[in-house]
Amino acid sequence: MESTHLKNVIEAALLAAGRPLDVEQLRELFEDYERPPASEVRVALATLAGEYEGRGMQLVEVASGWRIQVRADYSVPVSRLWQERPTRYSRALLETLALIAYRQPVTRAEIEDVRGVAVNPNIVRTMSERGWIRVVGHREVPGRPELLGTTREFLDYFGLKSLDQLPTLAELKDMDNIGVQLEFGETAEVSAVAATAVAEAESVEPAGTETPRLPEAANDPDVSPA
Amino acid sequence: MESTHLKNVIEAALLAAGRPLDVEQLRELFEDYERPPASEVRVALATLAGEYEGRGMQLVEVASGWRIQVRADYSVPVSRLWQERPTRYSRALLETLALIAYRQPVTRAEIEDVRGVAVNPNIVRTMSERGWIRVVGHREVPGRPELLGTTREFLDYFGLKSLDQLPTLAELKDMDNIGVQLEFGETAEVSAVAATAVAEAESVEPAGTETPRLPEAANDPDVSPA
Amino acid sequence: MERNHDIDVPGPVASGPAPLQDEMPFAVVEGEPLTELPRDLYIPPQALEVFLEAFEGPLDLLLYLIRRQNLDVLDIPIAEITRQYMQYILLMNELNLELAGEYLLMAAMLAEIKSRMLLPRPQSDEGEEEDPRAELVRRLQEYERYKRAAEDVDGLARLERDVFQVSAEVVERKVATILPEVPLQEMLLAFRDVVQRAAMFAHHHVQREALSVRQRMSEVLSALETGGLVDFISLFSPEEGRMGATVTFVSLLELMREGLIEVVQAEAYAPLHVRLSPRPANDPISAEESTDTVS
Repeated sequence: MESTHLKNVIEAALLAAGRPLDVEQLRELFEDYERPPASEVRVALATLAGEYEGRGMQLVEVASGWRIQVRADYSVPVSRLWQERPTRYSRALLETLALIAYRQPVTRAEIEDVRGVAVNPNIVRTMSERGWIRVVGHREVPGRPELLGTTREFLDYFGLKSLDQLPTLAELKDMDNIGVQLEFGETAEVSAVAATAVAEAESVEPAGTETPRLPEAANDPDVSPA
Repeated sequence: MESTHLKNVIEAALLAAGRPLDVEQLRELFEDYERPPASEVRVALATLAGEYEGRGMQLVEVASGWRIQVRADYSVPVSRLWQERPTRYSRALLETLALIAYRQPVTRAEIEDVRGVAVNPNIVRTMSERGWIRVVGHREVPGRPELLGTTREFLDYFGLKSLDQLPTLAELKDMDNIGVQLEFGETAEVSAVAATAVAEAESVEPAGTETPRLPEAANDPDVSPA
Repeated sequence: MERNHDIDVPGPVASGPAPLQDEMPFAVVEGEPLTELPRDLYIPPQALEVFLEAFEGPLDLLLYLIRRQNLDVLDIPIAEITRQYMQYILLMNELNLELAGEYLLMAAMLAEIKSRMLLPRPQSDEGEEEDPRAELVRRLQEYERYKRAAEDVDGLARLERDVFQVSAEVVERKVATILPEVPLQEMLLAFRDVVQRAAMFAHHHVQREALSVRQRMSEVLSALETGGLVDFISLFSPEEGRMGATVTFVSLLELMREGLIEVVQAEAYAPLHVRLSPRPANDPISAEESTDTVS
């Protein structure tokens, strides 16, 4: 396929769709006989992303595919297009969402344990309606409570490709070891700058073992079945 | 105002707005102190329009202002974004198609004799539009009814080289589960490496992957009528 | 990490020179911290309600009290914190604010920890003393990390606030439909079923031998559809070999038998020609058309 044609079709489709499209969806824009291989589509996407440098928009990859969006540099003037202020979410909602995102799959009771207050049903409903969370199963204990998890739309909305990209969750400190840790930390800090760099590089893992990945969310569009 | 900045803000706003914006609305994206004169906005619009030449989108002026839209050249592939999921063909269609394949050239009346119900004209039209059947002649009886037959596209679609490759009715009758039988036929014959190679080479037909291969016996021209 | 142990630095929120373990003033009037609600002063309950609604629960309130004084979560002065916490609870009670049960539960828990702190600590199996505050500290830390995670999530560039999805108009939208797929097997099953239903098994039309002949019949009819004479020989393809020729021949015989075609010869030994059968004269439509085709 002629590369300009492919690039233009992809550009046109991403603009027309108004939602992210993955490589497979982009390939399906073509008839069987002219359908480009996924590798060509990826090259075209990379070319497009490069061409958008220094322009008003940018091409980014999020959980459910590629999306053209307003370049962050221009979001202030662009936001003047709308009268309403963007929705602000309450701390209660954000805390509940954070718990679901970092500890999924998680029950309401587990969220209540951490937050020390009952989960507000309206908050859960709001997040479900926005498509950010959903029931991913039931815990097999009496009452079979629902297990909540985040969705692909959640990742898309917050501009993430996968849960790995969530900000790092703070570490817990042990009371008994705190003194040791502090001393150790202070001497070690000076010794190895490299160690810090490594730690930072590794800190993309949000919560280590506590955060099971949702199969959908972790799903790399590149490896989706052809 | 720096012209690239102005151009990028306009581009970002037109893409984000989802509706046409006029020069005045574009000027209002800027704070008072930096608001560009209308003439500068127009120059920026003209520059943008020029930059979109040969791309997937275009900038056009409509009644209520300027709009970025998908270039008409790409509306066919882009329209596939909204294409309807296919519904399955009815049992009646499949039966009619099968009867035409096995008993061609055949009139509607003859199909009706076997099926016991009138042939739905929509079914015949659907199959004609798909290029699977066509009128091959007329039976010279009063009314000159059309004689229907299958086409080369029909054979191509089902991955057949000729109608001989269809199992006979006797074979069909013996099969409680055609799928199993056909698979048996295939594995039995895939003794030779060459046979596999041929099968793979032939599987380029659209339906090839899903179409079970037929027993080799049906392929053998020597078994054909003398 | 630093904020946990440099307790001497006053917190950013702390107003006035409140010494470390002093009770929390709920207001500062002319530089004097007020720790008790003046009896004669009316505070609209809504004001306190707003203040309390700023807390996401007892853990949040406790954390606020601790952080406000730059105390180490790992070494909470439990007696003091309990006292401050209780002041808020009493204040809320006094104002007849509806108090969530969780706040009272926490008050009870704090009181219990406080009393256990006064008693000799029980030895665990390993012979270590267990700090009665351990569970509370764990919960406070656990809550705090998600409280911060919530702030981090809120800080992400998100759609509708920081990020705008773009779209362009599609002026000429064409609705394309994907055609349904038909597996061959499905068609074969359909055929078997319809024939079984019609009990037509013995019929000669559906024998295997007929199939290639039937296909060829369709092809021959198509070749003749222009209506003129077609050279008999041209209907045969030498590359098909003897089998092909046989099939074509049988199909021609079958078509003649069905009255669909006729074979004509101008004179003896002249080349054979094939054409579609002339329409029956008694058919009005064909009679009309036949003038065009018969030449």
